[in-house]
Amino acid sequence: MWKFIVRRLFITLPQVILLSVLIFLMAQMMPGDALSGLIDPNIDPAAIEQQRENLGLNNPWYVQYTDWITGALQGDLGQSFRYKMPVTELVEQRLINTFWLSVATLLITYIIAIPLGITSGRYNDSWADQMITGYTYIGFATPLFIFALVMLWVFGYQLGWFPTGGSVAPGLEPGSFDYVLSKLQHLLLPAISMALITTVNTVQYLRSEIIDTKQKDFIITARAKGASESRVYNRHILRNSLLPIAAFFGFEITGLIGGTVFVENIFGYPGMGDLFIQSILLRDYSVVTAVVLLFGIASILGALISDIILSLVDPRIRIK
Amino acid sequence: MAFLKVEDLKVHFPIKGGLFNRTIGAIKAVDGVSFEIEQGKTYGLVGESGSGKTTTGRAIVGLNEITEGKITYEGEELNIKGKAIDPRRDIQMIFQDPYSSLNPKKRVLDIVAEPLRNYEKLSRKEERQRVHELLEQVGLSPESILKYPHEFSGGQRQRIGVARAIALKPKLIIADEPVSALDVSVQAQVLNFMQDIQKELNLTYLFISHDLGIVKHMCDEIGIMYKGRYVESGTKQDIFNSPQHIYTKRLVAAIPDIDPKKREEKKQFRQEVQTEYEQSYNDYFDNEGLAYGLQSVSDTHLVALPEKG
Amino acid sequence: MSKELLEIKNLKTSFRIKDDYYAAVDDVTLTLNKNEVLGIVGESGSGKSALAFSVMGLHNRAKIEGNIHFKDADIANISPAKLNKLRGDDMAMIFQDPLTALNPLMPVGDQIAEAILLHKKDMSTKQRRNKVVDLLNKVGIPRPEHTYDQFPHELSGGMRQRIIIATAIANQPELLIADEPTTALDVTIQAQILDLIRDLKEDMNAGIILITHDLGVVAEMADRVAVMYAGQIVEIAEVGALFDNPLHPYTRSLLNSMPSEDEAQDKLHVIQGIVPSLQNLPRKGCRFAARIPWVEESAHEENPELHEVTPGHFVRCTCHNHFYFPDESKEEQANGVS
Amino acid sequence: MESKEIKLDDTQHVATKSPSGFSIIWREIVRDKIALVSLILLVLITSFVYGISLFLNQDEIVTVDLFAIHEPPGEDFLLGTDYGGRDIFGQLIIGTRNSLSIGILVTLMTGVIGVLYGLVSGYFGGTIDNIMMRIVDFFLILPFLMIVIVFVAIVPKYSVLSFSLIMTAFLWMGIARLIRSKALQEKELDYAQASKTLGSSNLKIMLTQVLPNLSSLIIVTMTLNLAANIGLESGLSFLGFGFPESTPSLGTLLSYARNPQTLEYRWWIWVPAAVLILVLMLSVNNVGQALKRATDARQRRG
Repeated sequence: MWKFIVRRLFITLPQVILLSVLIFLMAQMMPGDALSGLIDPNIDPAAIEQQRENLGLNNPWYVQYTDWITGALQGDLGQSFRYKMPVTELVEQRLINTFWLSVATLLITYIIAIPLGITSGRYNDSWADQMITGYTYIGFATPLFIFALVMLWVFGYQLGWFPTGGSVAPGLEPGSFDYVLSKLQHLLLPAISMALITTVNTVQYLRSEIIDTKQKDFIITARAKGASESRVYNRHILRNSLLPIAAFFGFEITGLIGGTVFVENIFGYPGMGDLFIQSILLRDYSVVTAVVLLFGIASILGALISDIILSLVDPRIRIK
Repeated sequence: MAFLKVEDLKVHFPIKGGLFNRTIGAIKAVDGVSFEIEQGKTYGLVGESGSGKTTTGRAIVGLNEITEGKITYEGEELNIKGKAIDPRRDIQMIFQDPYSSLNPKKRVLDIVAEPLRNYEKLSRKEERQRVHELLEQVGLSPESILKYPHEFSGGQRQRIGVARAIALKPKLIIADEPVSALDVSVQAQVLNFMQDIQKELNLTYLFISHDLGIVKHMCDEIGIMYKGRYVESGTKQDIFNSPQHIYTKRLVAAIPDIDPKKREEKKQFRQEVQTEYEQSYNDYFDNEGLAYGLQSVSDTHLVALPEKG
Repeated sequence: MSKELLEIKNLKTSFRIKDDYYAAVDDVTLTLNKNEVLGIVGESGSGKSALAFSVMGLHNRAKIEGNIHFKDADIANISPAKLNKLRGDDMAMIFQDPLTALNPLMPVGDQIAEAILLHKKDMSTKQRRNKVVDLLNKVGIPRPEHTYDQFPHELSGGMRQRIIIATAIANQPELLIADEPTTALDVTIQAQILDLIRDLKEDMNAGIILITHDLGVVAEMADRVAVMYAGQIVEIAEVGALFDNPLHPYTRSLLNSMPSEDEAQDKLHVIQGIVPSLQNLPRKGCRFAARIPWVEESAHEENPELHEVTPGHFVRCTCHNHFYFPDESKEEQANGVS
Repeated sequence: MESKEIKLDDTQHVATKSPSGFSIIWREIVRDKIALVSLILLVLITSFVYGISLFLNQDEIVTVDLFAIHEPPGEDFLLGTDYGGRDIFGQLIIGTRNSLSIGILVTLMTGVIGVLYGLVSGYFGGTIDNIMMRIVDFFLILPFLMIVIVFVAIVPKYSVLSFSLIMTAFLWMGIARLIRSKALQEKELDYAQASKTLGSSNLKIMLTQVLPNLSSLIIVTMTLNLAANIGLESGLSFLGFGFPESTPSLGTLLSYARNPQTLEYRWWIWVPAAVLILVLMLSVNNVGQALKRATDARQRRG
């Protein structure tokens, strides 16, 4: 197993390097200087060139790349020229907001997916299964941004049950109970909206996994041993079907990133996704570069986690 | 000059592993195999799973790359790396699984005509005519020409496979377990039919099988493989009447006898062989559990034994 | 009560395909005694596995008619709870493919232990583990302590089949059903597994139903043999009687189509036609008639039944009295039978 | 449904694959009422939208009319107007046409690239496959949406064509991966091996033997991808990184709802577009799911 994990890590490293190269190339295509954020990209090209020369930003590309990576490794992601502050500082609070939003979304996703998937798979072709399958079809077909808009319209504006923007009500003291409660209230609607859509994949997967496992020969062996139906389900079918779901966990992160861009934008939730869109619109490219880099690394780590979990739960990989 | 001569054939598959997924070893699927086949004869290659019998056959027809060794067909060397002279017109293969060996999306016409289209420039009419003849030759009605494989039974499918294999009038056919996926009654059908076309077309067979009963019925000469090496080879009489290698004896002893009266006798024989196997294991296998090189015990009979002295 | 362990009466097992029921097992009546091996031979599609699954009560959605008396129960009409008490305890099954029959994500030892746990609830975990190790020893696994914690994919085919057998015999069943136990294995391994089953039988004094397509295996193992064709038993007899004096045209054709020991015979006998699929079974008359068209129609019974020809030797249909191989003359045939 | 639980010993007599896949697909869709309705709906919407848009002038519709700002639905404007006084109904028709067109275009382009890439990778296997799949793995992990947005934002001379190229560049990997794993299985089957011994070249085997056996998978995947691509395009347009201003899309109409006023009080601007996207995606998905059932014997209903 250790061999597998170490080998997997050896794949991760080039992935991160490749990601950084890709982002570096993208940054080169942006006007101004997207790595340091020291130049206003909106002034005319000749002036930009002049400033670059003055700031010593026209070094050969490999020197620029090394400088950027060295800085990034030390936590220096350049300056935001809009906010006139280090990108790292700007990102910090937003990152925390997005982190909590993601945790809430994942939790709700699994809270919905597991019971629905199990019901649907175990009693397939019952009316309950048909209802659940219907839900997954609709969820699968509904774009997240439309659903989020409708949720905001209904629960935010029409019913007024949830706040319609921000991550916390103003004027509350950080750390107080009210503060935490307000935070929770602000992230609940976006999280539920996102979870209700993203969960359908897991439901569908769990359902077909259970139906598949039900037809395996070793289930017949278990019955022949005298195991009752409930034991066959709990010991053999569920266990074998839930393990691959556990491995899905890391990949969910990649999916969440796309979701946060939409959801944070619609709910005005000050997280990374919202920051990303704002920065692009403000042409604050050093921030854009930093956000893409961070999210890229998060995705790579997510895939890594998934593979490691899979190797832990599946003896066929574990023993190799 | 031998019709087909295999000399010291080795087919190794790399084992990938370690941290960088480098080649760290090799599975020696075929590890130094030599034999000759005479034209018009049926040569049986026998072994259990993992013995390398199928790999040997696939190497001859060009489906597996040869690591080392030489295969000569009518005096010409086959499968030289880089430039391969095309033996495929003369050497054809019949596959084990009658279900997966025919493309489910193709009609019988396209399946049987595939080799013709590759090697012979025939007009559509000529091609159809040839396919008709071939189907008749294997005992299928010409109406089958527009049907799809799933409309046939296992035995019929195997015949379509044979029709395809003989389309180019080959001289050597590698038959890889041609009946092991079929029911007993259908087996007989295919075996009989293989014997018929052998006579008709003067074919040579390399008959690969795990079933000694069938091999005994079909083959003139037999080679027995174990873990990529030969343990014994000889005529049918050599192998069945005086098996010399302990592995051959184990194989022969393991075949269930169709006569219930011989049950006790058979069981006793098996026990004797087992005792001999346990006591004299080292006389037959080297440190790695592999067979030794072949020594001849008669003109036709070769057995893998340690060199004397 | 007699010494019969299992008594099957007029069993009919049907499956629903679209809107109709089709009988994969039809009118099967047989008995199994203690310490007896009953071989059931047939080609694919003969219904032999469906029969085994019916006896174990493993069919989920089949319609089962008739009776299967085992101990004090009728498995054809039994509550799930009662069935689960019997299964794995008094009766057990060995499966064809030892790889798929084992849970890939569970150590093999635990899979054997499950069978014990389900029927001997008062055993401690440690006792259970010891018992499993004993069983592994008994089925000839070299390092039982080590093997206990291994997973199926780490074992060879023969070893896996030994695990399946250990699971089946864990609770000393009285009835053991082996469904093609050696089909997926190499010949030398097959011989070992068959020897193992035979030894275990002597040990346990159990009745065994051995299902196979291999006449050789039957000849080696069985005391009595039932030959199945298209869902029905066409012939049933003591093993010696069946191989010495096969009666039903199907049995005779089957034996003739095998390459025999003496090489004299050049051509194998070919049975005409193909085994009919479940949907295409003849609904009445002799089911083998279509494959021996040269035998006059009048030779067959309208509703073929099993007839006791000599004591203990049953044949279905009367056509066996008139059967001959097309390449022999009728007279030769007549002499041969008497 | 009954048949799949049946344990028969003659399973090998049952054909596992049927060659005439199209007739099965058709039968499955007709049997599945929801899929049939979806298909009909799809055909109706498509022909309606493409038909009507022939008579509409895109330039006229996107021209600002300051005398008709935020008109509610009425006689002059069937579905009212937006903040620039532009006719919503016209935008809806043109938008749907544009969204559909780009969805189809991107699906076809990613399909061709993905199928060829996956076929080569799976068929040749070994080191080639290893390298090709590492590349795919890397692309799949990327925060795709963000990278597309960045490219849309920085590409000079942005147009519909560059937009579809950017989408294609980051969307072909999924299908490539799927095709590769199936091709890997297929080429090991005896029929592909047999072709080699019969003298067929690799290219020929790949295209004439293996590819036909992947056709149902390709059709299903492309159908489902079409729905996903329509959703994605409208999503990007919603955020303002899809079609250029002058080319309305369904997402453009929805993006007006980012203004709370519009979201709360002027439903006619965004609700029709939302409904239309939903209907389109549901229909395409339903057809796709029915196709999937038709080609997967285990899930087939009849």
